[in-house]
Amino acid sequence: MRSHLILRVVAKLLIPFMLLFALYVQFHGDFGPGGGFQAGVIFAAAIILYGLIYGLPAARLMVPDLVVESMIAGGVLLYAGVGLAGIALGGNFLDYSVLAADPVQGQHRGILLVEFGVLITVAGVMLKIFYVFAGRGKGIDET
Amino acid sequence: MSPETAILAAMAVPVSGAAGIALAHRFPNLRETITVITALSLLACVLTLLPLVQAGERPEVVLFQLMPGISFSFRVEPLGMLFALVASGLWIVNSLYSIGYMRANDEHGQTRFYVCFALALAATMGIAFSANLVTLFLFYEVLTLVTYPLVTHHRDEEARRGGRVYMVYLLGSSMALLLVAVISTWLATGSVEFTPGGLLGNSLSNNEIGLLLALFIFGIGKAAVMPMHRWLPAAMVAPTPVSALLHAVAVVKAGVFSVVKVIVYIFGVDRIAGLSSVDWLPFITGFTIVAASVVALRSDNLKRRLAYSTISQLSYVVLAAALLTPLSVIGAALHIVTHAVGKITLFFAAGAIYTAAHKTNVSQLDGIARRMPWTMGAFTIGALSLIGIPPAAGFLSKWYIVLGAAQGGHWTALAVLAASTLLNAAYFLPIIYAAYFRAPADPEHVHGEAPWLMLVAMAITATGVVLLFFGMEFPLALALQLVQASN
Amino acid sequence: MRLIADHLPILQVILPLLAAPLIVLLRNATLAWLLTVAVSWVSFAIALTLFFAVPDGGAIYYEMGNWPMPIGIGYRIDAASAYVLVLVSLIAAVVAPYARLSIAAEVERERHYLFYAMFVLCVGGLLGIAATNDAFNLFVFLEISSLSSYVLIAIGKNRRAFHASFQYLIMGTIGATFYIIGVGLLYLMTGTLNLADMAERLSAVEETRPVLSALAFITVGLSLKIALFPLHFWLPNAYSCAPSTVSAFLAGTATKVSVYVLMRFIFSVFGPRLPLEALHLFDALIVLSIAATVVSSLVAVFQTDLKRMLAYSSVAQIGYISLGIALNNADGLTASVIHLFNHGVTKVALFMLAGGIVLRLGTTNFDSMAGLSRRMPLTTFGFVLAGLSLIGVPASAGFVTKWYLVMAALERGHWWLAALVVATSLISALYVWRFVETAYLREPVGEVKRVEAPLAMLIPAWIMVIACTYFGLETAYSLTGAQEAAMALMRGFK
Amino acid sequence: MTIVVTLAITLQRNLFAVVVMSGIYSFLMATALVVLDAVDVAMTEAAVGAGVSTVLLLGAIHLTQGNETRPLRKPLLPLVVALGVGAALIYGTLGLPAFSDPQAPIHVHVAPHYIEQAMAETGVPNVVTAVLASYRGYDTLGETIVVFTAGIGVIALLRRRRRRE
Amino acid sequence: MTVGSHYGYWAMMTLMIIGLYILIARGNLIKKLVGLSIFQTSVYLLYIAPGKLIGGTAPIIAEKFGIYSNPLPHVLILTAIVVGVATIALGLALVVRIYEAYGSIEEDEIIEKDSGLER
Repeated sequence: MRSHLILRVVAKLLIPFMLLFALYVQFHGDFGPGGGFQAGVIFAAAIILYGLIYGLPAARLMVPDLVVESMIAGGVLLYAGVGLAGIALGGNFLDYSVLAADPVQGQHRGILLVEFGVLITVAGVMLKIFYVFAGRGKGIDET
Repeated sequence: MSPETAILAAMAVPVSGAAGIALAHRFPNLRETITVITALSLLACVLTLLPLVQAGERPEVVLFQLMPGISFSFRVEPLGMLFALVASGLWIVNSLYSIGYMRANDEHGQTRFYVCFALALAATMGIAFSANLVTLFLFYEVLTLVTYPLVTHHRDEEARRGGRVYMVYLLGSSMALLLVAVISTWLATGSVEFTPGGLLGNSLSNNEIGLLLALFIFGIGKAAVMPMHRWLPAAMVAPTPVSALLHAVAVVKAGVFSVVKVIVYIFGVDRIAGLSSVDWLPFITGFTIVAASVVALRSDNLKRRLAYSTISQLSYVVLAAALLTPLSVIGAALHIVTHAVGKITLFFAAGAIYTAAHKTNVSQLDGIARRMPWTMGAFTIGALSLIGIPPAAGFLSKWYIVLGAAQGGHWTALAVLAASTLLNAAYFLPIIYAAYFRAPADPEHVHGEAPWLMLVAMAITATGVVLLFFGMEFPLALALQLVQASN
Repeated sequence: MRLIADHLPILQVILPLLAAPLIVLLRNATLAWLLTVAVSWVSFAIALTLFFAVPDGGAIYYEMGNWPMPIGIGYRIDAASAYVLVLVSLIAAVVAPYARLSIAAEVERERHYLFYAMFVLCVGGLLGIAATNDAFNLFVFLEISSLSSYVLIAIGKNRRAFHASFQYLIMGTIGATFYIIGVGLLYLMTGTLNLADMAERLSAVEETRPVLSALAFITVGLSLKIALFPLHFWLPNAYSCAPSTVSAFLAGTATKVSVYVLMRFIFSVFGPRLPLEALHLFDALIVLSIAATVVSSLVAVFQTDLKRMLAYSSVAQIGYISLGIALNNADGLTASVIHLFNHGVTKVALFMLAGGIVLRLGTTNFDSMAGLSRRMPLTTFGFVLAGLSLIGVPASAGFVTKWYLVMAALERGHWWLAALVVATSLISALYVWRFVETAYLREPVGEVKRVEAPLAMLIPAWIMVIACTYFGLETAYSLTGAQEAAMALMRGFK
Repeated sequence: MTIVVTLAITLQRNLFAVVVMSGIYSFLMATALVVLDAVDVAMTEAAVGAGVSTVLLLGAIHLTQGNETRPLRKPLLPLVVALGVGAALIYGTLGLPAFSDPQAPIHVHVAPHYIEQAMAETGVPNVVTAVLASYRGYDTLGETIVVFTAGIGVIALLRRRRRRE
Repeated sequence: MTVGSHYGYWAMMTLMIIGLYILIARGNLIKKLVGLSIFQTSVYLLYIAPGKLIGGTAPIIAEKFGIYSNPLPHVLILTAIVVGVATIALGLALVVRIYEAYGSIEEDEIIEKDSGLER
């Protein structure tokens, strides 16, 4: 796909907006449809598009495998961490109300955090699967 | 030593002995010494319990809960005492004999042999002293398992086949029938303890009792009541000391012992005496006695002949117990002892002949007494005891059984006893005749007596046969207690 | 900050799950292994604490995020769930130390740390299933454990494992979906997902049709997971091709937990609602169980590979468990609950020892194991002891099960059933004896030298072997626990 | 219409076409979900069904082969099984409360609490998000872990050795 | 898709039957997975459809609406979808491995090859 100039330009223009949209879906999830999972998928989609057009190595350069795998683990840790924080602050597991002085505020905060955790993991997994599948055919070694 | 410790020691000693034997596997002499010492100390343990039992006490140990309501426990009562004495006493002799035999025929895997032997004794003690059916069942199976390596000692195809039959009959019968019988007893009475006078009481109807009895009799395959007898000839592939152990000391005796114990302490002689549903037992045992004797008569292989003779003799015990009269029960208990001593002598002789002359068949024994006078002497005494001719102990036990039969008016039983006595004579006397009065078939085949250890063993048991005849009081005393316990 | 003890229920589940991402971050096999061992031991300790903390007749509750139960998701740990927690975490705690060498031999190096990640995930998932009180949450954790076990099976070098795992994935997913359909129907009838709440409201529902078909779907779905005959065909492939550690762990836990779920639904959730005798569910179950035990035992006798033989025997033993359920009386249920434990311990021991054989001989083919007793005496002897427990001879764990099964059958008046149970146990004696003869009574091929399995593998395996005998003699904990569990199941959520 | 597509999927033997059609199928499903007010679900279904799984399937096909080479198996038994399951389900659903019956248990028992209290308790107007992340947040944690498991699983299965053997 | 009393279920039933049929009847592993996903998707309707209240709107609280459809099924199905796709991904990874090991993704051929190397 080296030659398709238009594609490359369009992509360059498009991808930032996709990432932005991902964040929108993530944070607007409280008020409209959407949430961490969808956001994660869109986020990954952006990178995958980049990879499709500029080739896998480029994508790997942008988001290296190590980062991706850390994302996969990090998201879960973030989510569970919020839960444990609930315990640490004297509530039950996943009790957001104790995260802030005002319970509702705490809930809001907790929800944002966990949704973000979901985003990270989902995006990471999607990317990783893309890398692996795409890398498989060409026999690119993994780290 | 307190009775409790003595009871536990009766099992702990052989086990630790086995461990010692296993550790000493590099040094044969040390190993054999350990064996003998273990045997002696085991007898010591048993003897410490004897006076208590004679005094009418019933020392017991309760270890832990096998299942809710069922404990892993032991209680020493006269019958068990008798059995334990026979087994532990004969084990000493048998180990002397085995040492001679195994060395003379330099068998492989001797360590395994002695270890399993010791373990088998431990299991036997467990059976003898067990206080309830489940404990008994447990050790019964353990005995089967630890004797399996002995039966398949030679590791060849024949041994494998023999081992299979052995397992199928013993494990199969016990797992399929005995287990069900035990559980039914538990469901019927809410207990499995051996109770003087019988556990069942009136908890079961006539027919149910008959069914349960059948489950027990055929479930206890070690008693070799036909058709559960096939394993015994099959197990003849084992080395002769093992056969001696199986037939005289541990296995088959454990079988008949369990039968008698079940009849006395679970059913209760008086409870089932005269019940229509138990009539079949004397007949099937009687049939076993006669049929087995006939087979013995027609088999030329010496060990095989002895095996079938054992089958018929075992049914003597079961029959005696089944007659359900005090005297016959006494007879049963005594016959366990006398047959043990007599039969072990015979097997010792057979083994000696095999070791010295490498002869296995009856037809080869012409004139052998000239070369092996001691062996044949012992053989003769043993044979007399089995036929039941004074001054051999067998006569007395048989006598009590006959009295019991007469007391109960079981004329068929009497007829069976008479017939089988003739048959016994018919298959033993020719051997003795040939051995003493025929000319050797092969004069050039020169061989001497068996190794001295084996001769010593034989001498001991043979004299034992005679001594028992004169010194019958003390086993009699125990047996009497048994009868008093039962009513 | 409240007492940490209050949070044990959640820690029980979340600690293994948290270990997984940490392992992924560590990217180092040894550290991963250490973490796995640590986590599994800790969760075993927690499980024991809970087991003894459960008030008799009651339960320990834990509400996620402090949301009251039907609104939020909650854990409810009664005698039954605690029993399963102990079983799973015990087996995990024994298998984890064992895993290292076995995995080193059977899995490629750069996959090792991923293996441990999957292992802890599987443990966490199974624990979550046992602890939860929410039908849908149960499904989620079921999937966690299932997905990880698919990977665990296929992570080895054996190419048959890939297809076996795929089969398992298909069957497992169908099973899970069936379960979800059943739960959906129940949800539509009750409006709640909380098991206790569901059971309560079900008894108020008069319309039976959806409830009946829900029962059908849940039973079939779980039977797929349990590998209940005739839905078992994925199991032998999966267990015989997977790395030995995996076979050992799954054989002891995965199917067992699904059985627990089935019991939970049949007795606790539906129990109060439907006169279950009316459904002929139990009659069908009896038939299937008998078929399972007889057929698979016979198949096992003719296997030429040891692990495959063990796998088929698992199917047969599952037949005993379901039979206990089908007898539908206290003793029967006790029999199946205790068999969860007994068979779990026994099979784990056997598969662990088989793993040692794989390590040394490279195969578990019967021909190559001739005279094994000279090469690996300890392994062989341990195998025989555990095998006796499989047969159910006295003084072995299996005997206790057999006793209760026969008793339950006799109480129901099914003489023929009792006879069948003992008969099938004799068939199992056949295949165990096949091993005995091969290992002890046949001459080894090639030169004979001692190649005993390494201690790191022998010791855990032998711990289980000894457990087989111990729990056959001293049944204070295992049996009493099982009886309480059975009562808890029958009592339901009251 | 959805059904037509699925039938087409059954008959089609070119896997590429099958995948494309399953994508279409997901879109249709998504629209159906929108009709049923399940906007979040619709969005996810579109993203996942039409997006992710399509990509995955295409990737897999690209790594393996494009056509069903084998003839069909004997269709009778599967048909019987499938129909049997369907019948069981129909039997069950017949007894369910009528569609959109406000008195149905699901509308009266737990859900009302969410709709009425969510705003007050969590300050999040999108009830689905509130339930997803807070009331049933533990499920979502589980869900995340499932995704995690799948990701790590794929790595574990498909990762290559650094050095070729 | 018509929205009537039980039609939602009927449609779902048909989908489910087809999905299950593909799943069992086809030997091609990828096709099996497609069938699997259809089978799972069909279940979503069982949850979602009854959640709908006619005249209700998506459960997003706002002043101008009174009636909202039931949010709980939506949440459950969100989770179910994710779990589903996770399963598919894993299945595909397995398919790739199988193809590399056997050079085929047809179940029958794979079984033949295995039994081929059966001792």
